[in-house]
Amino acid sequence: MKNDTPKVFKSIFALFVVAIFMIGLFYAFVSMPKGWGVNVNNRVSRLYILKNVRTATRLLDSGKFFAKGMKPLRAEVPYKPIKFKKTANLEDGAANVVTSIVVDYRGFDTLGEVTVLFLAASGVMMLLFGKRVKPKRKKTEPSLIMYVGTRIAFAVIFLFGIYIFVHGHLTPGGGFPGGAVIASGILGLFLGRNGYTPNHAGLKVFESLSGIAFVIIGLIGLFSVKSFLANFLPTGIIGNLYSAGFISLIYIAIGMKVGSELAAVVDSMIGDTKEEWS
Amino acid sequence: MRIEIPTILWAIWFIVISTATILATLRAVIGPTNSDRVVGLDTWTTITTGFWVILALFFFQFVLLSVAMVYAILSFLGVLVIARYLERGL
Amino acid sequence: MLNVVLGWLGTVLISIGVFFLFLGALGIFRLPDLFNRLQAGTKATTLGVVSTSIGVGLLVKGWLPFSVALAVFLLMTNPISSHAVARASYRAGVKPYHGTSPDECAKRNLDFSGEGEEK
Amino acid sequence: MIIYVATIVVIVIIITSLIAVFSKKLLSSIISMGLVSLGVSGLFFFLQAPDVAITEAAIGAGLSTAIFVIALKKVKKGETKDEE
Repeated sequence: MKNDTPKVFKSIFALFVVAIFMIGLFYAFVSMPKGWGVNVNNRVSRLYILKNVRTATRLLDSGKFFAKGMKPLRAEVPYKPIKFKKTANLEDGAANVVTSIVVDYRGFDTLGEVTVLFLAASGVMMLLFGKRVKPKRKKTEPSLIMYVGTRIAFAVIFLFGIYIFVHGHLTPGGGFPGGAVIASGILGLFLGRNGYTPNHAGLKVFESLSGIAFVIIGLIGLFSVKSFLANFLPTGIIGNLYSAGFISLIYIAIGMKVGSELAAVVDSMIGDTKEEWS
Repeated sequence: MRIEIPTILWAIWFIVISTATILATLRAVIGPTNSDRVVGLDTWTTITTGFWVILALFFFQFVLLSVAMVYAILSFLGVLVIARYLERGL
Repeated sequence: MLNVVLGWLGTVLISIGVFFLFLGALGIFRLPDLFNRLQAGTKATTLGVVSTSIGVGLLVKGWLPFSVALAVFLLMTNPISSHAVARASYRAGVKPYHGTSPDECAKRNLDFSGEGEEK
Repeated sequence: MIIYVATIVVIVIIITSLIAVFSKKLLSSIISMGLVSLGVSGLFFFLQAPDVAITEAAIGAGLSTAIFVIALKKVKKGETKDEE
């Protein structure tokens, strides 16, 4: 194939495409457009959910709870309408109530989910473990268009995955979809070129470090607030990027862990291995 | 929103896009070869991405645009995987 | 004034986009063979979805950067996937429609393996 | 207005899931399954649960389809006959 275009132009074009994405996504980082604040009153829980068991038992024992339905419990927290980017957080929650429940109130359960995913990934890797061999039949090489296209798309997809799990407490999404999107980008790299291998040591280090970071954040909560995976950071104002305490930290850890695990699964499934025990 | 869009226009958009989705689904179902099914899948996902963008306007929530973005990314990779399988390059 | 102009511009763009999405689906249903269908299903729907997302960006204040990013992503990836499908199905032995003439690919006896790859 | 669109999506889901069960070719089953996943994610989108919609689209439609196709390749490794 004749190649007339100088290499500089290709690089400039790729830089241009990635730059448009960077500008768009970073604009979304710094400014919250209009449609964000619409349903916040429905998406943030108004009631303070009692994390203190002793208070809850006292309320239950005194009979207020059953006598008038939910009313006495509701009366303890004064009702204020929630305004986007103005109201201070009443609780540990985020602008996205699903994230608030999944990571904060039910954080231990999320640790269990991550463990389940880790076990599944190690099961796949154990099943397909073996020595790397050359494939028997000849594989078709992908064309130049796919090679360049997947490499440009990888940058965009990686950026968007990071956007999803960094913004987990503001928009729908979070660690698991973000990690899956990142792993899909790495799958695209596999499709673009035959014989692509990622850095295995890097994947291992990423996965273990992010898993350790999750537990360490929980332990900091245990030693400072007397409860495992309790929030130890200020909660800020609803809707800001630095708002929901430690939720974004945990989501960054989960995103890196899920992404590297799923990438390792894809890698071990796509490579040709030969069993060593047979 | 800057202007109020009349209801009849919403209805026309929804009806036309639903018809398009059904046509693409039929091609994905009855396609004689596997390649035809992949083409049906590709078109289906593209049409549906446009549909979700319009729905983000209908519900007026910015967050739903990012769902459309995820949709576009994942459909692109899915079609690419099946194409690589068809040309025996995987 | 500017708001009204931008709003109607966005509405017209969305209408054009919806129309072209429908045309793409119709082409995919009616055309005779795979390569024709691929052409209808890629060109028309790419124009449709790009026009739709830019129109939505014009209609609401502050949504334009993200919708332009979405449009650029679709403009970039849709041709790649369509190219991959066409190449794969030609290699897998799908014959073009008998009215397609001439079949340049068969005439030139193109070698598909590793065009332009540096080894 | 939205309820009719949701009905159409449900019909599409039912048709494609029937194809996924009863089809003879494995690849067309996988493609139909991807369509089912995308449709279900759209249904979550209608029901105002965008979190679940994103997760369903990312896991079900993207990675799950890819992993099924790769597994199909691994199963049919020895064969050279074209399946068309």
